[in-house]
Amino acid sequence: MNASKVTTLPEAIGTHVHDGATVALEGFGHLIPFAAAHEIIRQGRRNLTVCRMTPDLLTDQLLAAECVGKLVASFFASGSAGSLYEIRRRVEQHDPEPLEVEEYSHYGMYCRYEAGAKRLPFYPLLSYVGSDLPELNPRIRAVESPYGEGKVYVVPPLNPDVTVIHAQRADESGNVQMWGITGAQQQAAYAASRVIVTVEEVVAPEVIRADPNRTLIPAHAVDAIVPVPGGAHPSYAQGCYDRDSAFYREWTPISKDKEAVRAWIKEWIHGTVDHADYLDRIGAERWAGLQVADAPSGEVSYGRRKS
Amino acid sequence: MNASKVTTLPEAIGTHVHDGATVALEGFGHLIPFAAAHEIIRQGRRNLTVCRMTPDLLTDQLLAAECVGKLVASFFASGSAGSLYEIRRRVEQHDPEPLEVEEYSHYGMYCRYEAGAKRLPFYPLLSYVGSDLPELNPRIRAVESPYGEGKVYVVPPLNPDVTVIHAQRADESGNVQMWGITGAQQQAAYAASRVIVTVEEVVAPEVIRADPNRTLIPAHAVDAIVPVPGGAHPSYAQGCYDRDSAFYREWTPISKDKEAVRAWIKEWIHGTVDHADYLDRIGAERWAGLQVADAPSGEVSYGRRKS
Amino acid sequence: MTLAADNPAEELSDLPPSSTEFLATVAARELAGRRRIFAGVGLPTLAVDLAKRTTNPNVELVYESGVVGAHPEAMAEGIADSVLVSGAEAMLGMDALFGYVLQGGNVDVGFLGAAQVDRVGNINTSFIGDWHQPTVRLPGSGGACDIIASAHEIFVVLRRHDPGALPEQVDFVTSPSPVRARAQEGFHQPPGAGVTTVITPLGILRRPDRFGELELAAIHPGVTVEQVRDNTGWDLRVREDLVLTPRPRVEDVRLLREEIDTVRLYLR
Amino acid sequence: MTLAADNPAEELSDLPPSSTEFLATVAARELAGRRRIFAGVGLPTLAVDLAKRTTNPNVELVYESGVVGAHPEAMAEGIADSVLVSGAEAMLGMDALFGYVLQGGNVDVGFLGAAQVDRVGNINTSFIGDWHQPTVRLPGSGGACDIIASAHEIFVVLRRHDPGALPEQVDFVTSPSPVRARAQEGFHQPPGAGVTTVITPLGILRRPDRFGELELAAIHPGVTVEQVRDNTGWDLRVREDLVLTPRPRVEDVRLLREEIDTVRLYLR
Repeated sequence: MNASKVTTLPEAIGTHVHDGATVALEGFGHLIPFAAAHEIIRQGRRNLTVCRMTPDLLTDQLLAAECVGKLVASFFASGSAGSLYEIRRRVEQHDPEPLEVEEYSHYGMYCRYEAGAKRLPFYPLLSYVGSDLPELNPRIRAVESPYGEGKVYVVPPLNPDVTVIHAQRADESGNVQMWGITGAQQQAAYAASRVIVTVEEVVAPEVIRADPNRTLIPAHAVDAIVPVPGGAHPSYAQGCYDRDSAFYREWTPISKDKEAVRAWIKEWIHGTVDHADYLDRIGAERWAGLQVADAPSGEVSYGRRKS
Repeated sequence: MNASKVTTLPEAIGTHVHDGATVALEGFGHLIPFAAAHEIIRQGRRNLTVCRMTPDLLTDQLLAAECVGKLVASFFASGSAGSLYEIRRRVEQHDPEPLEVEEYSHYGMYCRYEAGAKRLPFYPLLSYVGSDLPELNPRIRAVESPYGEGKVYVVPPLNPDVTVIHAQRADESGNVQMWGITGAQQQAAYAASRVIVTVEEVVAPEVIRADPNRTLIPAHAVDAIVPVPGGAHPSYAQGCYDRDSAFYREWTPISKDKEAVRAWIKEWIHGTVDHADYLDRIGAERWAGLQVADAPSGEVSYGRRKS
Repeated sequence: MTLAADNPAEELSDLPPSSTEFLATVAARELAGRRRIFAGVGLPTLAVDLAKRTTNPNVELVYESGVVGAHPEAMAEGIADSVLVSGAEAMLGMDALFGYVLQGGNVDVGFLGAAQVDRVGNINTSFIGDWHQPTVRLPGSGGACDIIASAHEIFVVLRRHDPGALPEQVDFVTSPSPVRARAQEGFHQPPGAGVTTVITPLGILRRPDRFGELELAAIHPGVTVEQVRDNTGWDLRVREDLVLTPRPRVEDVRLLREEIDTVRLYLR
Repeated sequence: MTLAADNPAEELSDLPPSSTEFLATVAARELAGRRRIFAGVGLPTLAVDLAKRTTNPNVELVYESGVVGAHPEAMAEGIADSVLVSGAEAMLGMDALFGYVLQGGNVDVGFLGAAQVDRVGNINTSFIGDWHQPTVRLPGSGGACDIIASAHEIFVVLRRHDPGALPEQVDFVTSPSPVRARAQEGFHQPPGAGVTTVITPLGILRRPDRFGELELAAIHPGVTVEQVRDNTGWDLRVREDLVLTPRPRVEDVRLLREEIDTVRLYLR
């Protein structure tokens, strides 16, 4: 077994996330790395280029906390919960200043991670023909097929300095398993120079190795494993706890009011020492309401050669 | 639930595999669809373009049975078991006639399926710079990066008329689950117009739906599900039975002798009515020697919302 | 109401056509007979749930989050809801979902919301006003620009019907019509037919073919053709076979209110 | 043999350098200190197993079949053996293995067999003789042409050392040296350093840098420099710091025979 990569969140963020860095925080509706983002806010990082397919209210929070210099993304709202007003204030009113945005479609953004993970100079897709997006974002370019079918659009690789994700479990050497919606996490991890993974649970290597097809990110791609139970709240971890949909709904009026967002950051992030403290303040009753019933996957056998 | 796609092997091959078709038979060392290939031989298909990353002795058999007009592949030997002499006779001595071969590296061949599944006109990779393979195979071409990093090689899509694979299990509507080495099966399936999947076991939909992340090929990509226990012999099915390595070793002297191969085809394929008959002739004792001990994966929970 | 006497399930509601419930029931009827539907964020999630319970029990629901063949036990509050995952037939990676399922040509209908749709079916979900300092920053493409390229056809549902939502030309083409794609010469043309159906609070617009323009195909109860034309940003053609949209069944409304959107997330 | 008196485990064997066991033990020593090894078909599979048990217990074994971090309970009979899968740390799809692990730059050593290696480290595993009707149809690239592009360096083991196996130029360049890649102007140059080490039955050849040529760095016991030069297809340079290959330990040979290749699949 390799050396343990288990560390604390302050240590992991302090070591790997620097001012001015390009940071991918991925998790498509599911396993959004909120605890890690909050620690970035606590540590007062500045001028980050934040990459996220769906910025979600995590990005609203990072923006309000003045951590972000640029946003690379493909959807500027929060699923069912509607607008992200901190983003809208920055873009519509340049309040407090304009926000630099580099914008793609979901698949285009995904393909940027894919190209990054594969060290390809570009990645082709069938989208964008006739769209204004290539004019808005000149990083979307065209390539002629050498087989005679005309041009297709391509996107360039995205290679974050650090990718931060949350997962259900990992072993201490850093083999990461997740299930449910897995988004762009594997690609964003392989594309990055450094990878921080917060997990619901650190498990024994035997648990991981009993089901190797469940490993999405092998240890060699991971730099830090941080046990942070509940680390995706208010998003969710399939099989562990559900999305705090009320929290998302409550965010809308907060987000609409510039001062309210800042007060929220002050109280809930700077006012808590860590994620355990944050969850304490969320309260046991609210947390209990997010618990889910067991729905077991069933087992398969990998077999062992008889000697 | 959708209508059942469960059928018999003679019916599936008869309906979907026609003379002159481009047929991908995938399975990378694992889950090689031998039973289906044998049925193709039994039905006397001619002039097939066979696509397989690792032709393995399955292709030696299809060649000797005169089913194959062309081979698209990336490795012309049989792993640890050495040369495939039917291929060598065709290529080295044009005996009984030359074999048309379209040759790639493994990743190049994989990328052809990838482009096929994604309906992309080409797919880039970092291989081939300085290799003679692009001169040998002019379908490997170059594209200039629009981001200024020079040219990279690309391969064209591969869209088989039919892809044939073997898997551990599926439900009757065609959701296919497999574990262990999964090779290019998902890509080859999505790239094809028709897909035949032989399986060790047809299971209830509830078994599949208890672990949706284990589904590699959803029902919408599948045309026929055929229960064929032991259908990968002499290759293996992880957790079900092991590789018949002795069979592979025994193949070498058979393969070396042109007449011996033909006698083998006559006895073991034309001389058996179906795969169950073939396995009967393999014998219970030999089959027992391929059995593996249980090695359970463990379970995870997907969770259920409490109402 | 004579039909209702014969079959109480067919009793018809008196919902206003502008209501979310009305739009959802119209959409569910439009989805009848379609096999594989890629449902976008918002009202489409509600409409496909209703369709699966009524007009199209065998429909296969696909979501950009990677869910294929969803069997949710409760209404999904968004396309990444855990209830779409538990019990699904497959959870695919994003590459497989966008690359193989969608771009591979396996989606029959992409069902999207939008802020603006124009005469030839270009969709804007990005900006109202100037791109560089817009009046409204909309959500952007998400998967929409990818879906329109490869889904066989696109349904759009609009919550408003006025010249702002249905302009002659959208402020920004997020997701292009094949009409506009064709104008980009030398490009590999994506296979999708683009927007074929737009459901609005006033009626249903359809594009008769890949390179055609939207025409009025149905008007909702109590709406006049003139009212629709006045509220559309171009000189809207009216089909000769124009029909009146049937009213939603009371049972559909009950399902929406009492079994599907019990938290009234979509039904505002 | 004085060392052996102090430490029986260090007792040295009298294996002939041409034997598979000798080659495997030399290879295992070369693999010491390397973190992540992509092992090819054949003798490399045997050598990495020995390395994991002796020189490099923490080595991470990667196979093109998708296995990452293998912990086999028995010797693998090939790169797709079920024993590599059971208990592995990860089973990745082929795209992740070739695309992210390999092409992404995460492999330290690609360890390959070959039929021919030439002066600058081009590898031939495709054809002996004319491509169109070859004397011998070899296995072809498999993953080799992909591995040489992206693994940090390549080790090759040859079962023969003669001008046929080590020609001035290979009959066919399956897997190109960076020397030959550089000659293809205008191409994005793949990051791999190419072949750095060739282990043969006579000695060890090394390329001192990315664009250099193979030089004799070690000779095996009982082999002379002249013998190596006479059996090499070009005027082979001899390094000033030429060393004598240490004999395999008796314990290594015992491991190979009694614990690893008990079925004598590789040890022929």
